[in-house]
Amino acid sequence: MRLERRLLIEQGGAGHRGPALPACDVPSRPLAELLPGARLRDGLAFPQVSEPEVVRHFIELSVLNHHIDRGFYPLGSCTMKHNPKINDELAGLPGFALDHPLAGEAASQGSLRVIHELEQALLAITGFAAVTTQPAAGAQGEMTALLMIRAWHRSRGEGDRRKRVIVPDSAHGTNPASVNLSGYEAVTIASGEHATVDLGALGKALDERTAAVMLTVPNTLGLFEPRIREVTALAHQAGAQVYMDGANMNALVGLVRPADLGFDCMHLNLHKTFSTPHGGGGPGAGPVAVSAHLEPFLPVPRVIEKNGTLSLEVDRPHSIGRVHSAHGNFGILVRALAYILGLGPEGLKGVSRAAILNANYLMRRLAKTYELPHAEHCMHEFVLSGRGLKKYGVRTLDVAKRLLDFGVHAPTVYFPLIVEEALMIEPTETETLDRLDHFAAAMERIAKEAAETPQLLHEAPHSTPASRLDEGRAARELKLRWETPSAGSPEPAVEPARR
Amino acid sequence: MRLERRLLIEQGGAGHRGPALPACDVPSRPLAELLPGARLRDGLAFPQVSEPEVVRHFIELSVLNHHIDRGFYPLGSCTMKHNPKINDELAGLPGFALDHPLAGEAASQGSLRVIHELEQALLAITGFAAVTTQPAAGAQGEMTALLMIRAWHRSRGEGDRRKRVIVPDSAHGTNPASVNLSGYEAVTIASGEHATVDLGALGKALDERTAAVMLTVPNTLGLFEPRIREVTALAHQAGAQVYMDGANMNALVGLVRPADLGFDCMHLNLHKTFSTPHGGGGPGAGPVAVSAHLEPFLPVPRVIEKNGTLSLEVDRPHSIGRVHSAHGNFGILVRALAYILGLGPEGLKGVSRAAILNANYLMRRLAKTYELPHAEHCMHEFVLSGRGLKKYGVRTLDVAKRLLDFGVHAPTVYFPLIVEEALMIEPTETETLDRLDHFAAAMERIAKEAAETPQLLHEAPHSTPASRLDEGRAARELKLRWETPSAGSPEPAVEPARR
Amino acid sequence: MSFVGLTRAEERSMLREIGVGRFEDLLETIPREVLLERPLPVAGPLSEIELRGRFGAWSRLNQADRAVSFLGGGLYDHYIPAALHAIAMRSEFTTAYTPYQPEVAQGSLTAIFEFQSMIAELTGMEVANASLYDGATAAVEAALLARHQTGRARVIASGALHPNVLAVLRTYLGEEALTVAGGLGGLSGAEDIAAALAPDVACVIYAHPNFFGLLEQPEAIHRAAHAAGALAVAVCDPIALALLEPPGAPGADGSAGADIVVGEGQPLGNPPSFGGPLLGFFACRQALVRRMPGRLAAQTVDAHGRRGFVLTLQTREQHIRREKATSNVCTNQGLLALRATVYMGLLGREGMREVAELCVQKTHHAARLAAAVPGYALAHAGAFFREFVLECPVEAARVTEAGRAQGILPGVDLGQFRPEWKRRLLVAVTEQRSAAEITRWAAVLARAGSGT
Amino acid sequence: MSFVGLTRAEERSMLREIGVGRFEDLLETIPREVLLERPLPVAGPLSEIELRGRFGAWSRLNQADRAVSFLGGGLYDHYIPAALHAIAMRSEFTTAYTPYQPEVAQGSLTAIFEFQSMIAELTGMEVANASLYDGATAAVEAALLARHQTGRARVIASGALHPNVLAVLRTYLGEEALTVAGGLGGLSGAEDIAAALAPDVACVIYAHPNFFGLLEQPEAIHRAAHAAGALAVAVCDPIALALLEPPGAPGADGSAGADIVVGEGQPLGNPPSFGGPLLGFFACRQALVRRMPGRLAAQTVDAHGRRGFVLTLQTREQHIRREKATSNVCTNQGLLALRATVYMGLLGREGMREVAELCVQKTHHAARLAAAVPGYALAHAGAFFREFVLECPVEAARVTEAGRAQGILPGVDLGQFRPEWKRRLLVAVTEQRSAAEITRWAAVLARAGSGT
Ligand SMILES: Cc1ncc(COP(=O)(O)O)c(C=O)c1O
Ligand SMILES: Cc1ncc(COP(=O)(O)O)c(C=O)c1O
Repeated sequence: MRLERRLLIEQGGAGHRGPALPACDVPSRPLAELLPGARLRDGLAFPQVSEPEVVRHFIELSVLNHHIDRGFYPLGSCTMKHNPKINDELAGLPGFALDHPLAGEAASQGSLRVIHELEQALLAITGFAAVTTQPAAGAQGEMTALLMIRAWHRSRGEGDRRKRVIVPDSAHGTNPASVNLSGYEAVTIASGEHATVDLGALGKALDERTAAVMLTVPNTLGLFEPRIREVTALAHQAGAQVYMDGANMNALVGLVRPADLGFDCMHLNLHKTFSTPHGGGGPGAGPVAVSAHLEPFLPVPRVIEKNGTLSLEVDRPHSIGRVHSAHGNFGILVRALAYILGLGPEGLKGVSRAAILNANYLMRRLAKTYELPHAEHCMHEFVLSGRGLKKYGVRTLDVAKRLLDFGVHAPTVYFPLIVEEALMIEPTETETLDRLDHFAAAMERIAKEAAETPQLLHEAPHSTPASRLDEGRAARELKLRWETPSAGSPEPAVEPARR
Repeated sequence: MRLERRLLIEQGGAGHRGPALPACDVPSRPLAELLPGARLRDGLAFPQVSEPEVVRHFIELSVLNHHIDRGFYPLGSCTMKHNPKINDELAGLPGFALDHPLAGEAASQGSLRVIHELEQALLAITGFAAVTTQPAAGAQGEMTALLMIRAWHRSRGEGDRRKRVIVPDSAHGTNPASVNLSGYEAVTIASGEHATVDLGALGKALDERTAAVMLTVPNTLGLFEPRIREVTALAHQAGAQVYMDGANMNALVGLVRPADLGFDCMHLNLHKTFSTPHGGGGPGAGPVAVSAHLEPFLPVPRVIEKNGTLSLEVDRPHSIGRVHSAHGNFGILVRALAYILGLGPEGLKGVSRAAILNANYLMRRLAKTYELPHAEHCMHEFVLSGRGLKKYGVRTLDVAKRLLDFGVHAPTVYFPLIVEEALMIEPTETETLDRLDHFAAAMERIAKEAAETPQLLHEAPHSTPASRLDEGRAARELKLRWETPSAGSPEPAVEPARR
Repeated sequence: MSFVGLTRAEERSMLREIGVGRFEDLLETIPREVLLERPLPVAGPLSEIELRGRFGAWSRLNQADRAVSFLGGGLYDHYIPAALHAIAMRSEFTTAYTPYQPEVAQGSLTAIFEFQSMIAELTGMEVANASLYDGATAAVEAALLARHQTGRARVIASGALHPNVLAVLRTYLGEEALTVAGGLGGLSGAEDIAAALAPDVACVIYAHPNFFGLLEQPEAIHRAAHAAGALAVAVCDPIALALLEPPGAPGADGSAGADIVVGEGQPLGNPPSFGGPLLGFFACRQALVRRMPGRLAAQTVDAHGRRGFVLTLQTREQHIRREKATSNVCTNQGLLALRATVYMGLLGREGMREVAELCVQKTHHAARLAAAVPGYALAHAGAFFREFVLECPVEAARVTEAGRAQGILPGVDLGQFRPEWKRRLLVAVTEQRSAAEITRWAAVLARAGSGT
Repeated sequence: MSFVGLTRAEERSMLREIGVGRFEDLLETIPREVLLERPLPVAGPLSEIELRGRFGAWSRLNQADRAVSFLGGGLYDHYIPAALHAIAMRSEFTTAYTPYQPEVAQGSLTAIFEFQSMIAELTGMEVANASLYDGATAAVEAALLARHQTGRARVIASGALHPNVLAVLRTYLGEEALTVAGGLGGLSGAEDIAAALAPDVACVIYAHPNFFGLLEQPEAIHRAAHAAGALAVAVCDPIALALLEPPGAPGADGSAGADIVVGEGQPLGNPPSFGGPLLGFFACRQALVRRMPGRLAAQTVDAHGRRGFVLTLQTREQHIRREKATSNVCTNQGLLALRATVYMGLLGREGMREVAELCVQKTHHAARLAAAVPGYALAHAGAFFREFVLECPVEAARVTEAGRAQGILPGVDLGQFRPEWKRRLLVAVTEQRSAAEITRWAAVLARAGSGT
């Protein structure tokens, strides 16, 4: 075994330990006396490793990751933009980090203020009447909104009848999954050209059983639905609510307010548009903003202000209830508010402007080499098709893997499903022209390699910490936890690093 | 030019900028009016780069470094041990980090308390009567002590006569340099066997012109001078003071108090023995501890306690004066005190115990492959000779470079000067047996490679961020600063990463 | 502030390359009438100096950074090692996305695998996932899994669960599908639960230790649930699990343990942060793995045969399975799971147990002191871990108010959950509380109790 | 706590490998009588929880974290960007040693090269080194270089230098070799300096802005020094240099600029930290490079021809040249130089200038407010940068005391340097101070001045 890349459980051993705990400074009694009748566990097969070695382990792991502070990360639909460190610093202020959600309103005026200010800012940005910051992520926001829509229909006596939610086939997977989770039936409609809504198909699908329509704006091809106001009007005529998946809000902030498009509600991904770090998978936050008619149904508790004092309102008879143990991902809310206030009105507008510019620039350049399924300008992202490379036996997956060799992350691939061999590219506004050009040049070079040396691409990546991983084997063997090694591991073999 | 490894000045350009400053919120006036007669500069050719790109630049740079949190770092004489993060955290507490040295005693009781407590702890550890924490590093500690010794001789009317300081040829370079800086003449004596003091040579060198003798304990071969008390007595008989270079205190802490060996004063390297991080070259701290007779000469100000209140004493007529703008490297003092209190008496003793054990274990194992110049047990470090490899045309430098390929740092090489092709190895107490064995195996494998594939070693390292660098060219060309590039840099060329 | 990477000059040249005259030409598909003309009515821009000023002032409106906390109720003021913070704040962990390209995400993936391994060990289960939003939604996901697995609709939840967990269950499952049984006397009571069980019950959910800090009788509950063909779901505190027999383990009589163990992972190295972000963990038997919600990392090899990790069984997930997915979760609580992994790694076998034991000793010490203060009594008789309910001689709100004035947050006022609990204070004592702090806390009780 | 990597069992097996029976056998060369038997009389061991408690309490004995600072005198409360902290705390920078193996130290070396480049640009000199202990010892090193270069012994230092810099110069150079000239009226006065010049003078050292915050007439001083064959050494504030013509530049009349520019780099992204660690910077003409103290990074190429950096001219340094070295410095202030590099990189061309201009505007605003408070007056008439001396109607100690009670550190009481200055307050106003804070500060002056 090499010294590198050992799991924690394969290191140290009996007698090794990390940081000390204080000695017990209160009169101590036998556990059996304090916990009568409780079964205590025999042992805990946890690692036994010294602090220096634990630190090295995680530092070693860390540098195996690509991340936004290392390079370009054009993962479509994910808005991998710069994460300002000031926001982490502010969320970490002891007054915030140590605040407890059950401390009582008097003890937490500062935290309540942050939530309140953020709510106001999000209302300004979206144009809606009320907002909840409780959902912990976009998917939970969707679910929350659907429950509110259900409650609204019920309040109008239509709850039993309206059981269907229309979702375009180009929607993000969380949309249909949330529909199902909320007890609705998902009705998938085929997208029109370029993932825009097919008004005919929508009209046919809409009826008195329709509870809601979920739309993503800009859509997953990065295009703004030109007839969006017709779409929302059509749905409203049928008595349905219209939900906007706001994960792509980076294209619209400061430019268009979703409420003005006719939507009844939407969720925002603070971990996308508002730059909170993704943390290798989370946490995020998925606030839901709603029109006035949905306000009574918002989750409890609600932060309300009276004479400059903030309190938590729980007695709201129409509320759908709680969706989170506390008040949502508060630390993320702090960051998002800091981001918004840091940028200010002009800065926010600058976000969508540069996001759109960067995307169109890259799109036009790459359209010379890859297939672009449409002629229109895109918004903050665009989707290319890699099918032109199939003739060399090269798939989009190969392109993605080869990109890693150029120090950039791969785009989102094979999504949306409606584009063959899709490469979904979202550069974001914080990238420089240098970075865009470098990425474009890499993509162009890869297209050339596909024709000339396809093998190179099949075997890519070549310079990453791991080469291509066997996903099939992982699923077959399903090794989901480590094995605790038997004592007396052999002396580590010594190998120079590979380059 | 590739996107990677560009200097800051080669990035961005006019129009790019980092974090914003606040708008001026006081009535503003033209500079010419506020600064009459001042010449203002035309321009400042500084980088113009956006925050995201500055962050990426330094993150990219950072991962090119080897560091203690990444792996073994057996740099002899440098005590590269684990640096606990808690110490950084405590030094960064706003109450400490924002404290100002001219705030006044009443505003800084906490900082003065830290200095006072650290002084007490260092006195306990060294056995001396008084200590100053003002010197910013070991070398400044040496200088400070020599100035005190000079002041002492002067106070006895011997200042004019005693102008020489005896330094063994195995001493660290700062010793003779400090001697020279303090206006003394350095008298070098050849070491006896194994860098121990040659009592005969010392006796011959000592006379009424001798101001001091500087000794390193354990010496630079890692050996404890068995006749140390005779040595100090001999010097005292000649009227000289005896100074201990305490950079190697990691071998002695909790085991031996230098004052008990007959020394008059010493410096400590808090950035070695007391685990403060090296910061890529500094800062450190080099407190000087002294016997009672030298106390009057300590630098001002001194921290003194009266009725539980601490103050700064400046009126000390015999003091050599200040050696630092303020109170020395306070942030380092906080860390060292936290380290000492964290470990406590048993923990401190455990440091030297394990440091000695690790060194002897490695030494005995490696003595089978490399030449060990002595038979005795070592203390916290040891020196091997690589001359056995010369027959293959392999030098110690090649061994050092090849080690880098195994993910470990090289030992100190070519020091001490008295051992041919020296490899000075200090594992420290925080390394595990795994790490020692891995290092030993690498050293053994390299010895084998030297015989079999010497070319591999001449060209090493092979897997590091840079291959061997041309130091001669650097010294010839003396490019000590960047060139500001002309506008319009070309589109970066695109290259996959090398591995 | 602006983090935009383009200068005006670059914008112009890019517009030229794109082939449009001005930026607005790119917006041709957006109806004119919805394009905002005026700047958004939000404050700012603020520089970092001003942001620090403003958020600093807000943070000081909270008591948190100058008060000693005896607050619990699911989230606790546990020790967070200094090394954890230094590691977790590294950009490599904070600014990476979900590890979709495993070749450049082995750092995150290995850590997830280690997290799964330690959570599985801690809970006594075979597998654990990569995280869920919080303890409450983890309980929801357990209920949903149980429904799918059993084909039954109703869920029995112990009345001794955290009221907020019950509330979230109610939101997700609906009033009708949720039956609350037992618990109001302090313990869930296996009999009460058995009485509520019926053939339409998918699972029984209980907490151990429960909301009142009391240790339940897990085996009796498991037996009752299993006897009725329902799954047994335990909601557990991860610190307590370092000491207690894990619910996943078979009973002393060899009877089967819990089928699913979920809980709130905040105590594992995460600050309370006003209740979020939190860390839901989810562990279960291997047999249920294909119905598990959330991401799973699995071991495999790379093209060179070296060990590596990937996300697996993605066909359970929404991005593949869409409306047929086991859950709608996508973004999870990755960074908190990373923190928990580092926490468990640093504390290790000995440290975890020591933390748990210190909690027990200190909590019982505090309880003894409190019981000696005139007018105060423990509300329940059972064994408790690091939390207990105190019946106060005055309204609990009076005690918390008195505490705030002394820089002590003396406990959670249970009156906020039920009016009949308004004299009840839920007190948690972690390993961070010194004997001196506990003494000061008892003095607050005395002062509030005597009305001075 | 213990960070030792060995268990008792491993120790035993290692002793066996070494071939001794017990650990004590390894200590055979140490005289028995000096081996300590008893544990050291130091406190501890303390866990991290206890360390946080103890050091937290100590840190709160300082006023620093709850007071608004108008303190200067060489160290200032400047803005430190959040990104700087995140970068500088990375283990890669904090826990690396001096870059002796350049192949695995390109991170540190490149940053040093960038530091040198920006310091050279800022000072208007050709070369700069990698750092020295602080501004005071940087001035010492400049004096020593001048002595070697000129073969002359005496050093003239302006009386308007920081008193502590003067004190350190005195310690290193000796009373005899140091002549203090001019400065007590506020400015150094080129005439006073010219009068003190003589053929044995190696250099003239002056500060710009000087200790009192005043801008000097650098050209006149340079001319006087050069006319006497001495070197001109300027001690400069790096923030001021973003705005002022650097002393290294030729005079308006084409006369030569300073030969050496040194200073305290703390304002470049480092907290005051009770006066340490600090950052001495040292820049000079190319012609002096072989006499420079400290480390130097230089550009070169690696075996593959790629650009890289190494430490160069090490033959100047103590580890090679020993007693003939240009300086005894070894460990320097690397991490602070790294922080300064990140600071200058983040602030950049525009940010540096904006910081300097804000300092000027705010300082002058404060000075105007102060001058309007009855009894207060500016002590000097000249142009000042971000600091000025206020003559108070009462002892300055009264003002600082009044300020502390209001959460304001209103300035440095100059009485600590000279009894005749005991009514003088040295006031610094950085870009961090808001108009509201300055108004509160003026109110403190008013209150202290009127004795209420
Ligand atoms: C378009 C779209 N909708 C919804 C989501 C779900 O958001 P979350 O991952 O925060 O649950 C995403 C995120 O990936 C998305 O891209
Ligand atoms: C033996 C010895 N003496 C003195 C010193 C000088 O200490 P510093 O580098 O802190 O000036 C060192 C450090 O390298 C050393 O190893």
